[in-house]
Amino acid sequence: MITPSIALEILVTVFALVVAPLAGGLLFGIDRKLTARLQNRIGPPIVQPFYDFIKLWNKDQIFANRSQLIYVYVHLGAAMASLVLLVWQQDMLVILFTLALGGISLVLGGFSVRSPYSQIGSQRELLQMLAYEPMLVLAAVGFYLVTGSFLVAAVFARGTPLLFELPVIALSFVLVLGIKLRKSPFDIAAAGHAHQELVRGLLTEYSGRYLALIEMAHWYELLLVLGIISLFWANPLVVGFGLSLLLYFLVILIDNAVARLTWTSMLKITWSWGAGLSVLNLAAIYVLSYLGWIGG
Amino acid sequence: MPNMLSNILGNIFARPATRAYPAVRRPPFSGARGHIVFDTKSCGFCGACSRRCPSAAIVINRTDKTLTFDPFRCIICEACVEVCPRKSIAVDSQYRAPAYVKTVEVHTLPAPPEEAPRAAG
Amino acid sequence: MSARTVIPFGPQHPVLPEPVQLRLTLEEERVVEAIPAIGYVHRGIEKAAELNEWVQNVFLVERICGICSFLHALCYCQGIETLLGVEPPPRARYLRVVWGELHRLHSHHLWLGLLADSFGFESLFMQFWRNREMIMDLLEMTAGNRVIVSTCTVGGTRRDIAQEQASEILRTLDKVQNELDKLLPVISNDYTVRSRTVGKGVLPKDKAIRLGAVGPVLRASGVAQDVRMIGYAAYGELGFTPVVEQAGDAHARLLVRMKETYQAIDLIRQALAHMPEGEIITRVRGNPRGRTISRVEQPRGEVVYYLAGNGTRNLERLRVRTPTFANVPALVQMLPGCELADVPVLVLSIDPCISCTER
Amino acid sequence: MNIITTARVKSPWILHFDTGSCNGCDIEILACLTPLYDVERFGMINVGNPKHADVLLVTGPANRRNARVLRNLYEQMPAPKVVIVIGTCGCSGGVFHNCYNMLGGIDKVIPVDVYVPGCAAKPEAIIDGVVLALQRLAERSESKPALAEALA
Amino acid sequence: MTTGEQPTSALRPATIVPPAQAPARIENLERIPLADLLPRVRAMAAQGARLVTLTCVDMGGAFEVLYHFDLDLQLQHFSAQIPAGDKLPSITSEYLCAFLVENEIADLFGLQVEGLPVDYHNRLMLTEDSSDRPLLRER
Amino acid sequence: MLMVDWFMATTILLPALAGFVLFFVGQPAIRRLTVLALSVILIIASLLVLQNGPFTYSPRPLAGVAWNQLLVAGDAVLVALFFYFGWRARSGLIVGLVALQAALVAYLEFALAGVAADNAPLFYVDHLSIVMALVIGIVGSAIAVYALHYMDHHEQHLRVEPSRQPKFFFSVLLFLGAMNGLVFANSLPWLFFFWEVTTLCSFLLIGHDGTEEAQRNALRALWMNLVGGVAFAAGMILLETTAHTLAVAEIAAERQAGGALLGLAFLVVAGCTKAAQLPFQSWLLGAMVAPTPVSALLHSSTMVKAGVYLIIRLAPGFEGTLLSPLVATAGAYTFVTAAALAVSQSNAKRVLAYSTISNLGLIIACAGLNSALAISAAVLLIVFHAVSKGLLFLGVGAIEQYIGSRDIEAMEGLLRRVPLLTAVTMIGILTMLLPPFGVLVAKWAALEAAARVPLAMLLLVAGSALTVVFWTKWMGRMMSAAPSSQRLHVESLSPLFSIPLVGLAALAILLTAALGWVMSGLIGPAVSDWYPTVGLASGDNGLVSSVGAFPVWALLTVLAVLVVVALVASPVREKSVRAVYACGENLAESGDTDFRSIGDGTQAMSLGSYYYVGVLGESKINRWANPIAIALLVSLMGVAIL
Ligand code: SF4
Ligand code: SF4
Ligand code: SF4
Ligand code: SF4
Ligand code: SF4
Ligand code: SF4
Ligand code: SF4
Ligand code: SF4
Repeated sequence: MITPSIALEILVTVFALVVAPLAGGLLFGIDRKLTARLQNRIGPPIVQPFYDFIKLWNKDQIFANRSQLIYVYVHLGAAMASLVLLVWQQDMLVILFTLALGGISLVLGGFSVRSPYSQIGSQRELLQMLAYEPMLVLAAVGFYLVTGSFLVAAVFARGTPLLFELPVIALSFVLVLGIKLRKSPFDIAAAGHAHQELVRGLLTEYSGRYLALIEMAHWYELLLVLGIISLFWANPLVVGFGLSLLLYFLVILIDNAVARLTWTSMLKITWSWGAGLSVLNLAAIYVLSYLGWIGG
Repeated sequence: MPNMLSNILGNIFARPATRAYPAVRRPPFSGARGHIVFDTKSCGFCGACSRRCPSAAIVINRTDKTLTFDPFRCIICEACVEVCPRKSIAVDSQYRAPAYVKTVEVHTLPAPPEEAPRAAG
Repeated sequence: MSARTVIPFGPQHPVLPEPVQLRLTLEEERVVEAIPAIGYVHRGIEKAAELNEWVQNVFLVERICGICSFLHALCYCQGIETLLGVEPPPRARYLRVVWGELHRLHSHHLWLGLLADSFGFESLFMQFWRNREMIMDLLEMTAGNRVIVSTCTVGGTRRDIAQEQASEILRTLDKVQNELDKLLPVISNDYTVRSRTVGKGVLPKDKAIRLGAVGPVLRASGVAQDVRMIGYAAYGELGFTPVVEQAGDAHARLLVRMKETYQAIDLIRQALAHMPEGEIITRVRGNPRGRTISRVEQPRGEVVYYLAGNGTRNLERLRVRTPTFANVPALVQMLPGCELADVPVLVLSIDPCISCTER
Repeated sequence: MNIITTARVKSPWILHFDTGSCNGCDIEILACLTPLYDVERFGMINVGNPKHADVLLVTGPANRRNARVLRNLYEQMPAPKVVIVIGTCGCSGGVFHNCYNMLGGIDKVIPVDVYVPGCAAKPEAIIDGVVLALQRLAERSESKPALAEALA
Repeated sequence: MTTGEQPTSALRPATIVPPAQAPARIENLERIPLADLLPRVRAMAAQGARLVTLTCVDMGGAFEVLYHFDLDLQLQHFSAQIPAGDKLPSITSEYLCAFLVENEIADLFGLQVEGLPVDYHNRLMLTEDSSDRPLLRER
Repeated sequence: MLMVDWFMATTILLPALAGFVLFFVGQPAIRRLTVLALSVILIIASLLVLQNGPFTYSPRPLAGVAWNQLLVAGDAVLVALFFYFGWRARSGLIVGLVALQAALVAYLEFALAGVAADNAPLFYVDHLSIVMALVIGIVGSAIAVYALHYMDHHEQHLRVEPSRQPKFFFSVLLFLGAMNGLVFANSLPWLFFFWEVTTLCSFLLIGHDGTEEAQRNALRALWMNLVGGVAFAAGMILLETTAHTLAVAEIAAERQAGGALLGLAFLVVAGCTKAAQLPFQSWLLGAMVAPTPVSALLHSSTMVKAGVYLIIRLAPGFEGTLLSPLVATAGAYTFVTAAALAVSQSNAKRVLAYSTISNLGLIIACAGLNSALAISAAVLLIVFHAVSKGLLFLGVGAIEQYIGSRDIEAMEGLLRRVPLLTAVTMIGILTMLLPPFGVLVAKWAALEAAARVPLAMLLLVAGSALTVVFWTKWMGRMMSAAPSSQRLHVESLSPLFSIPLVGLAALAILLTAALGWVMSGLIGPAVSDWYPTVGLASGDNGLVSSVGAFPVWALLTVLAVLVVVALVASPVREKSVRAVYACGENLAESGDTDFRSIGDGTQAMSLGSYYYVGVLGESKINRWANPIAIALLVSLMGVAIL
């Protein structure tokens, strides 16, 4: 039985699934344009990612291994699912788990081919997950400490923005975004567009349609992470979205201002500055809520 | 990072350095070595150019009075220009356009140059 | 313990602009052995130089490498001039310095960009290459071509630099220097740049000499050797001090080249300021006879030509030892122990030019 | 042009390979990627991996050892693809015509679509060459049989 | 900015190659018997000389191999003759860096080198279908 | 009443009895028949228990002898045996520990007369016991069946003559019986008796192969578990003297304090030894020398699960005390440290071992968190971990018999070589690694439960991330295969192998699909027996916790759809296969194992996995990890005194 509320839910879901890649692709287009401008170039048109996508989709399908293809679909599906979960205002941890499912799937895809570059890329992607996963989970814990629930719905139910209580955690998303978007200094597993020793790391053996699907998953993931950042100022959501775009811009800026670091530096930075400071932020909340200064 | 930041932020507000080629074409520098042109009217088919050419791009047939020039072999070094006793060879500052097929120019005494498909090899 | 990884690094690889293979043996990400496999660009130029007439060879040796092509021509011409016993006119010697240093300038810009690219600093790469275009314009303006300038010839130069061109050069160099000033702090101080280069691929002084390293690699290890010190062309008259660094690591090599860009600008300014008027070429007669060694300092270091003539239009033997050829053994020694991520940085730190290595 | 053709023309990803050049043309290709020429304006990026590339830019005459590498790379590129030879020596051997270790032009190893002469080919000429190649790509893309042939 | 110390004494007066009385020849070239090669090379190494390179010349029936060294920008050369069919002793025990050029000589001249640490088996520069021993003079 | 007798007979006595029979009967056919029959009986019995539970039960005296007197006799036999083993091995440590333990038990039994004084029922089968019985019955039987075939091959391989299998199956079956007894026992002394029987069985099984290493490791397992035994006995004495009861149900029913709390702390330490928590992990790792079914048994359904069972069982007794957060921290600490250690292992069984230790740490952490949600997570984890880990061990053991190695490095491309076994093993990993499978659901619940215990939460976060690393790279290793157009050749397995393997694999997936039923039918009641609220319940989409929700079915559906879509959508054309990128020097003929290199020669491409031994190696970590672990256990007791 389809009640109006379920109908609305379906409508919103479909809307999210359609709009997210469009917005994500566009944001990547803007990213490339902006990067070009930072480098004193004109850069590609903003819709360039879509040209790339359509072209890739229509290329001859080649692959090294059939099993590598399955993981692409799981990767994309997980990215979509985690976005839907976010739209449904579900459990933050489950959203992150689903995101991780997609990440693991991509890694497995890289491993499934006997290719040095994709395998080393996968090893490094694992390290990247090791770097950003804790920060994300800590953010979820932060949400919980402030709202008393892991459900995203609780964030919206709360009047005041989370940013006031969780400023450092919000900032740690610069690191998360940087890693997720494969930006310098953390583009160690498969650089976005700069070249590196791993060719294209774990994406080396994917081509054509499969690369396009991975690209699309990337768009969903971008929107997902931006969406999570928006939660730091959920009422009104526009402000949150502005905040997320601001962090996005910061990430692009950093990308152009630094060299790529090695995986050891990445782990050190993310665990000390990212996770470490996030923990301090959480500790502060523990103390404050213990003192009864903030509810939770 | 702060060191680079000032550079890239400066770029954002500056005009891109990009030349709008092909929309806007810069005129070549005077004296640019674009491509080689022959004036067969004055040529004596002496073969000096052919002997000097480091990439064997010119073939002179003295009996037929033909000069065969392979633009896809020429490295535009100007050696032939320098060596030609009759100043029959000159350099044009415009570079040669890319092509789908390689052709050779066959110059004969009175007729204008004609393009012929390049012999294999 | 994990199995060792043995992988091909090249010949086609995005961080290698030229085809060469390093067979890397890794333990996880640590390199335990790196053996080069070359021969992907070997053309046979030394033989072709015997088949060509010696006059034609100027154009051939220029194409041993398109990056410091002028300096190959210079080395060749100086050698032939020795064999023929001719001396180029003074103005030509100064012109040779100008073009030679313009080449160093563009080549170092090129390298600085590529190194930045090798450690993933794309915007830095872009800045250096943007600035490099100013120099490329100077080359095209003065020589008629951007990369293979073909201005050096036996007995002098083929083109002159007119007064207004000289002032254009000076104006442009001011701009180039201004841009370099902006990038110098990034090169020397930026945290990420330092973390990718400082202490990487350390080559101590005695090892550098023993391994036959040349050019910036040698100077970065604290050896004050630069063939320009012997004063060929007009260097003897211009005053010349080599740029030296002590650390012997990738960062030292970076600094040496960065500072040499300033040095090159300075030398061009001096050469233009002191350039005598007059002829640019001495007419040469006869054919080379006897044998000689000619040396020139290229952006990547010392290039050595062995020339032997027998009085005919064809040389008996032309042997070219290029700087990269000399630096490869140092690279092979540098790599073991580094991280896979450092491989591109270290490979680039010797500024490899495979095309001239293999000729 | 239909949307697929448009996308193909607007998104040429390049693989650059040197089979024995002097570097002259290679650095001009690199220059094309940098701010002054910025071919990313046309959606071009240097992917450095045959599996991702649509356009193969080859420089240099074909070195004997490298010919097999070139063949391998060409094989690994998914269709539709075009090959552009940059520089005189890749067109015909050029100044290296009498070098013993060279096979001559690239067309002796793999099929070539566009020849860009010049020693070194100027960045403008390289851009012209890519435009020409894209025209051919578009024609093939529009005429289905030709494309099918290319894909085969 | 970190600056290394910069020696200033390197400036020398202009030494343009003097107009030579043809035929030109190589200065500091010493012909040595092959047996002396390794000891002499060792002595150069002990002095801290840099090995510039080796040059092989086909003299028809024999090879001449020149060893070029550099000591503070001064060149010193040894020349040794190897009859065709004989083997050239490798100097990699003293100068490891010679492995490349020795392999190259083996490759291009077909002159066998003894004691190479990495032997490319005549496939450093050349490949199956390359011409064999291309740098030999046509006789 | 009759049924209850039957229950004790089938679940505890029958396995032990069958074990004794097999000890004396050497015929393989009889052995097979016995084990198969017993397996079926055990499974049916556990299902019957489920259907009839919960209940309490005290058996009538046996031929006039009170059961408690039998217990004293049993204890004496055990002590004698342990003493004999210690003496035979010239191990002063073991002899000392046995003596100490004997003294403590004697003090308890005679001086305090604790056993006799209790009027509480001997057995108390509540929902938690039922869950455990199901795990023992189903997973344990699967392992026993698998062992039938495995041991044949094993002895063939080692050329064991005459067969030592009678002894082996004696220990295995006795083990299963003892485990059932352990989980059903209400009286602590009885529990202790079964506890010590499992110690005995594990000792016999670890030393089974008789090699020097096996002997050494068996003795290590023995003394470490005897340490646990001593702690257990001491705990009982403390409880008897302060709480005046040794009935588990009574101890758990109220919050303990003072000496009783210290007693609980001792029991927790005992649990930690059995669960191989840091610093006692080495016995479990040493147990790897035993034939693989033993490892499977120890890791999935018996032995170590006894340790965590005890702690969960007693958890309500220390709820709200300072002991809780400390237990949570200690468990979480083992969780993260063992996960880190697993990353550095290339021996597949050691990876599994560390993963077990890590997961048990998580279970103990949940027990320490001590809320309804946390306990739900713990029980969930017990169930799902048992199935997946049992499957993994069986898979790895079978793989080892196939390829002759248990090294992960040697498993490269196994999916092509031994597709069925690898696929089954991979299901084991996937169900340990990926959401929305049960283990991950449990992890999710644990994280939500931990969010208010800062240190534990942090450790859990780090441990989860590390867990992803070691599973994924192992799995990647097995999948890594060169492009090939060859058809897969599926190996043929003996049904004695394929049934347990495929059965457990199916179970691992189906249990997740049936998570709602598992939750409401098994785990929910097990928790609500002891906690006022239900921490986790099945909702419309999946599970709902007090602070979040996990839409299990939605995700499971999505996953299934994706795999189907991928299979349908991907082209099969052979000509679509291309050699992998090897920088242009790929040698297509070699199927991507070689490339051209130095001097145009062929060079084998070799790819090693990463282990980060320099950072996470055992010698690096153990240096600081064990002292910290000891400090944590000491503070555990310290806190109890406070
Ligand atoms: S050198 Fe001049 S005159 Fe002689 S053939 Fe060539 S073009 Fe003609
Ligand atoms: S310009 Fe040079 S290459 Fe071209 S034809 Fe003349 S001599 Fe030959
Ligand atoms: S220079 Fe940089 S951008 Fe260009 S091919 Fe090399 S790595 Fe790629
Ligand atoms: S060193 Fe490099 S840049 Fe210089 S000439 Fe040789 S190949 Fe060219
Ligand atoms: S360093 Fe060598 S390979 Fe790289 S761009 Fe320069 S010349 Fe080419
Ligand atoms: S065409 Fe000329 S510049 Fe280009 S690679 Fe060949 S020789 Fe070099
Ligand atoms: S069936 Fe398989 S496992 Fe059993 S003995 Fe034969 S090979 Fe071994
Ligand atoms: S390889 Fe396996 S079957 Fe053989 S002895 Fe070892 S454990 Fe037993």
